[in-house]
Amino acid sequence: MGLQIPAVPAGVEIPPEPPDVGARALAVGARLLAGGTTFFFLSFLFAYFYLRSIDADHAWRPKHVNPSTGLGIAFIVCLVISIVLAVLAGRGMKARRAGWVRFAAGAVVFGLATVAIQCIEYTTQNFGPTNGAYASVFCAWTAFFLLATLGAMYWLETQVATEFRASRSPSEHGDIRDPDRLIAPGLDAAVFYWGYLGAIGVITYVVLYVI
Amino acid sequence: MSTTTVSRTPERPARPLWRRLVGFNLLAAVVLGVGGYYFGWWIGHLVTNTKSFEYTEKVDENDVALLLAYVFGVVGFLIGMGFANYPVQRLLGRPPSLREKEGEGVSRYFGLCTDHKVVGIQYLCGIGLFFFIGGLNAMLIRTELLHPTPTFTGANQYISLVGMHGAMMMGMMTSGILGPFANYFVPIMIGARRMAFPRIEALTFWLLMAAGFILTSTIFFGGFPTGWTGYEPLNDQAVMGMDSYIIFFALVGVSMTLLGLNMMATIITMRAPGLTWSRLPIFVWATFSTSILMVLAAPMLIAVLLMAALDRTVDTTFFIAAGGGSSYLFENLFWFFGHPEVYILALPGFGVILELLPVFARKPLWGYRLAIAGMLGVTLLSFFVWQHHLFVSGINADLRPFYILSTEIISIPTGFIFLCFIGTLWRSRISFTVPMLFCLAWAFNFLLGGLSGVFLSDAPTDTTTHGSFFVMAHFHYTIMGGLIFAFFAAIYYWVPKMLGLNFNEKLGKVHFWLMFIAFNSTFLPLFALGMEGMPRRASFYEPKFHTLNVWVSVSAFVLGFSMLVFLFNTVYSFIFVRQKAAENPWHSKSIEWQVPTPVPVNNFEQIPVFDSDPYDYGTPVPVGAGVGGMGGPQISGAGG
Amino acid sequence: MSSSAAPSDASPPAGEPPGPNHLRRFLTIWIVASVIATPLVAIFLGPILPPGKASDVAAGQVTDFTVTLSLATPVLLLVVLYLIYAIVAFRQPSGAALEGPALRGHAGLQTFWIITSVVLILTLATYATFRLEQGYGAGSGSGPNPLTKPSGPRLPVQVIAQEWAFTYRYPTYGGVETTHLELPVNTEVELHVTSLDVIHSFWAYQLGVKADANPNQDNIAFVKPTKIETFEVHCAELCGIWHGAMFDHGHVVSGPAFARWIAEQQRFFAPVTKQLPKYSRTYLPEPLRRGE
Amino acid sequence: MTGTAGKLAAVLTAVAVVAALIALYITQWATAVPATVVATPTPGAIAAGPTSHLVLQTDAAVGPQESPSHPDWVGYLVLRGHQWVRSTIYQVPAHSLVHVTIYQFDSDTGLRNPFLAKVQGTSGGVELVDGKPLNHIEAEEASHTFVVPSLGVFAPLPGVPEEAKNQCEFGPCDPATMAHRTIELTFRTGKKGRYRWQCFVPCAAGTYFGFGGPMQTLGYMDGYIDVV
Repeated sequence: MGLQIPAVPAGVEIPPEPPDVGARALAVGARLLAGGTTFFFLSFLFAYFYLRSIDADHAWRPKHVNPSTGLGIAFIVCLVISIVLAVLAGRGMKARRAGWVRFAAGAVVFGLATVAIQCIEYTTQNFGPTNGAYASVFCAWTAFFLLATLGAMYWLETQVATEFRASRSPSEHGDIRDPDRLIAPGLDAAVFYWGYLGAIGVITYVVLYVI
Repeated sequence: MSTTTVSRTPERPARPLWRRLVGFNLLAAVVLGVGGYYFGWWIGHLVTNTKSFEYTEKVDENDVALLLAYVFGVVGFLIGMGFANYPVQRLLGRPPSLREKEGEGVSRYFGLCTDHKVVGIQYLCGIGLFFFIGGLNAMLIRTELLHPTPTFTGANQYISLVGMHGAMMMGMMTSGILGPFANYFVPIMIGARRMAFPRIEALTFWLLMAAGFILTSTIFFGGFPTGWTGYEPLNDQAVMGMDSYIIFFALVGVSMTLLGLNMMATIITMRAPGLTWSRLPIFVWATFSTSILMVLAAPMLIAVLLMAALDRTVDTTFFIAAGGGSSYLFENLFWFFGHPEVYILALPGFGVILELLPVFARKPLWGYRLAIAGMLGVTLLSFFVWQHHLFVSGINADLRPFYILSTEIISIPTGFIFLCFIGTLWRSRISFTVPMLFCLAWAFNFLLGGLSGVFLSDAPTDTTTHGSFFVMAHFHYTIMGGLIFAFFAAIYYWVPKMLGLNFNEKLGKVHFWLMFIAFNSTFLPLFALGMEGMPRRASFYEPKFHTLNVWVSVSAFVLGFSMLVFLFNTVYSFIFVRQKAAENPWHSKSIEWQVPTPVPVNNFEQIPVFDSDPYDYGTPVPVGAGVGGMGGPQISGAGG
Repeated sequence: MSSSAAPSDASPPAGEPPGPNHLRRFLTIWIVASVIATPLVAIFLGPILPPGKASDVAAGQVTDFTVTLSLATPVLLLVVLYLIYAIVAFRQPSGAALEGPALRGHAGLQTFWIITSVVLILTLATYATFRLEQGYGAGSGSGPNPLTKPSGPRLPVQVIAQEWAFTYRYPTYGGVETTHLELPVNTEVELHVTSLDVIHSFWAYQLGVKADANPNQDNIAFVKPTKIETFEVHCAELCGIWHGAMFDHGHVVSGPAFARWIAEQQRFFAPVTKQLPKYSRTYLPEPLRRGE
Repeated sequence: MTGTAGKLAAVLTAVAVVAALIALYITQWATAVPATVVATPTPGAIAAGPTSHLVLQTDAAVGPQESPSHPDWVGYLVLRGHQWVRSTIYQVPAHSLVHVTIYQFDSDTGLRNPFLAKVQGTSGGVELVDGKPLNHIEAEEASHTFVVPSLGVFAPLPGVPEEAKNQCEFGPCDPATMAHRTIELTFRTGKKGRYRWQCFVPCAAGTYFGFGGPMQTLGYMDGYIDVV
């Protein structure tokens, strides 16, 4: 249709907002994302208690449906370690300590470990998604939590990778702690989100294994 | 970002054709999308060994294959668009950047563009396309209902049409106002040059387009029988077309969540100096409250649809009683999204109306803070009313009094909006432009919609009205009468700034009067039909309803024709006449009208500083004028 | 208004007399209209409102419709009349570009509006709840164990929905199942609505009964037919291709006629009654899936 | 686009394309239903005797010849002239007796609601199963039903026993050679109008409650009786 195309000179750039705006946007974005994530997993929590209370046709949870407790504990341990490391990384960055990146990398490793453990659980557990409502909730909830974990790990990884690359070729990057580069706020947001998601994960496993 | 653009500037010679075609652009996106589709289809058949027949290699019903095909198709499409570039760069540790390289020329409108103004226009056209597809389905539904038994469409095509119409409108039009107008004008209104997350902004649009095409593609897989609510277990029983619905609505959910997130982040962090919360244009407030609902409600839709998809593919038993599931679970989760959804549709309407009213009444917005309170009140309350959709379902029957109360309480904040409407018109100087006509019509339609809602929120009367044409008429009055009328008001008001061209006003008025009259003559009789006992979504009805149905169908056709008048007006004004629009044709005092037309790529030379809200119209009155003056103590609006 | 009419009437063009007292004028119009219209609605529209008086709950709904409509009438008039008044009285003179008075709100009016709407809404909600607990909502599906039950003997009837037909089972008559629904007049009936497959909704329009039929759920509704007549049965929840065709007629008949009819049904359906599963509040018949 | 003529041409082309797409959408999808089959009038109709005749068969799978897109769906076929076609829209005269012969090639599935094993609404209240008049069948023997609720016609169709020789795998099946049951019934049509008929046996393989796919698609297990 007859659009009035504004004449854009070649390669014009929209001037950036002041860096602190970008930083605040990241922080706010991470918190809103956490809010959305909460409601996403809330529906699984609701499904769990709703179906459990109804127990239709006494098919809520047949006797043999028991995820392995050992793997569950291992999962929680790795999860908590990963979160602690992430928080330490965030602190380190705030304190301008170069060592933060090791913590961040560790957080990613342990985060991926939880994913691996969950996959082992799927292959070894003695029930499938069809064995009653509990099995359905268990498989779906953990699976989607696993996907969310992968997302958070990607986010953390980008910070680590940026740090590595910057430390190798500072010329290209300049000081990555320059707020305009958004590393610090980026890591901050990622750590917040992963911490929040981890908390959801702890709740998930308490509900699915303990209750 | 948009690497698809072609230089028009003499310094750089235009690249050869093959260079323009190769790279990340719509063409690559479509190619990769189709490729991904067939890849997913193949994988799906690989991982499932469903019933197959020696005489045909093709298995005709395979939900796993179709779902994977859609998912891979969408992923391929987005990669082709270039959405993967930045994430991959970050994965490899390239530094994040706040800057966006802007392309030139028309190609910006057909690719990943991070200019919020381009995205706004993309939304306007994309949403328009699917709005007309949904309308076409409505026309077919009404054609069928010309006769008491299915004679025009097949019985199963009929329910598919009902579902496609409903899903298309509820899904695509959720962004009907936020997509085009909030994306385009919110950054300008708050004195910013861009959205907080420009790539996400572009992503929401292309996700929505993919969703729309996926829903349309359901006709190749037998359609879906559930209507837009997708109730289980019928959902689980349906043919492959159901998967189109699931993926469609899930993508819409993702798009909504991201859109809301982006809007909120933008409004919170990027307001220009001096633009305090009490100086924001009311439209920005409406966008903000809508975004809250989008971010919190849409994820539950995604979750419940994923559960449905699992039930259909790997035989989980969320909704199947014999496996420990419950159909109530779906109804609860769906409506926990579904009711906020209807306010996601209504709130932007409020915003547009209250934003336009002062301009054409030449008065400040009356009761600014009351309006904000109304919007936020609706936002909060809409999370506590969902079970009023289930009064007769036997679900927690003892809780009905609570849901009656919460549902009727939500009409209090809605009443605030009406009071602001009334107050703003008081002793105003109305000029009856096309946008203003739509605003006034909105008040009438939404009033009828709201009042008819009282009968539905009252459990005893809901017994008769539930699931009948009454409820259908009710939400068409609130959504079409509320959202779509505001949508057209916004189009006639803002498009001259967006495209720099004027609509033909005569044709605009013809469109309005045709639409307003036909709309009421279509949906008022439906209240009567519902009260007389005609159920929704039925292709068979009793002969005694025949006359009224014919009347309604004919009116509906006129309504459809009014849309064609609008289309004609668009083509005629924008392609043939091309009359330049004035910089500020409505003499608005809002900032988006103070920037030049067309709006420069970076909106402002330097960021503006605000010292008042945009409503300082009118001539001052002595403070403390009596109620007659409706002046009194200045309790709202931090006027300049 | 007198305090503000002449002075605060914003920028009148030269020579225009001070504006009329819009407030008093409009309020008069509105009050007169409401005083006339509301009784008319209550008296003339009320009786013809659905779903009629064929049963106790239906009659109750007619009352509720009337009350709600009467309460809504003044509100409707307020906004509609105001719109018309504004369009007539507050128009921009052609060719002129006048500004209205810069009014931004009125504390008193806003408070008044809030209080009024709160009172109105709470009245409505209280009334609805009261009627519901009185049992006029009993015609809507109230779940497996309703809070309020009508006293006295009740005739239990099970409504079995399936794709795409309703059948009816009378547990107190040897569990006979029938194709059509017949009810004795002036008898309290306890409808147990359930489904064999997807969600349906049993809607007996003239009786003012609507209850969703959910798989594996017993959804109870009470109704006491008070008139001998034929009523329509619809499905009110989209349930698949023949949703619209799930339509039938039921009959309210006299006691003796019902006795004759049910005896006839028992005789006619004897061979299949033997095959029916034992009466229960819900059924989960096999096969869930065929060939899997 | 230069010049009004050019613009006009472009717009008209666009309009033509859209119109063509809409036309395709309506004709090829929205209104695509199986062809109506007229019941054959009985030669020299006797007073009160059958005045028209329908010959149907039910197949476990209608086969690629009848339905390339859904060869494995269960369905009804009808004899038009001397050829089996897949249609479920039958036209019969008003206020007349219609004689229906159904060759039943499918094995039994059983009814979800055994109540529907009762024969209703046929002349004499019976159906002839392999020539033997029955007023009901055993619910678990049911393979399909032929039911026109609005006309009050309920006819359950017993299935072919599992152990029967040369079962028909997919349609069209040949009554002369393949194992089947023959069900005959006669019913009186009411006033003019379009009535739906359907199968009540959960016979749609692999779908929940056996009521998906073919059970919800015209031309397989659902159709119209057009009384004209």
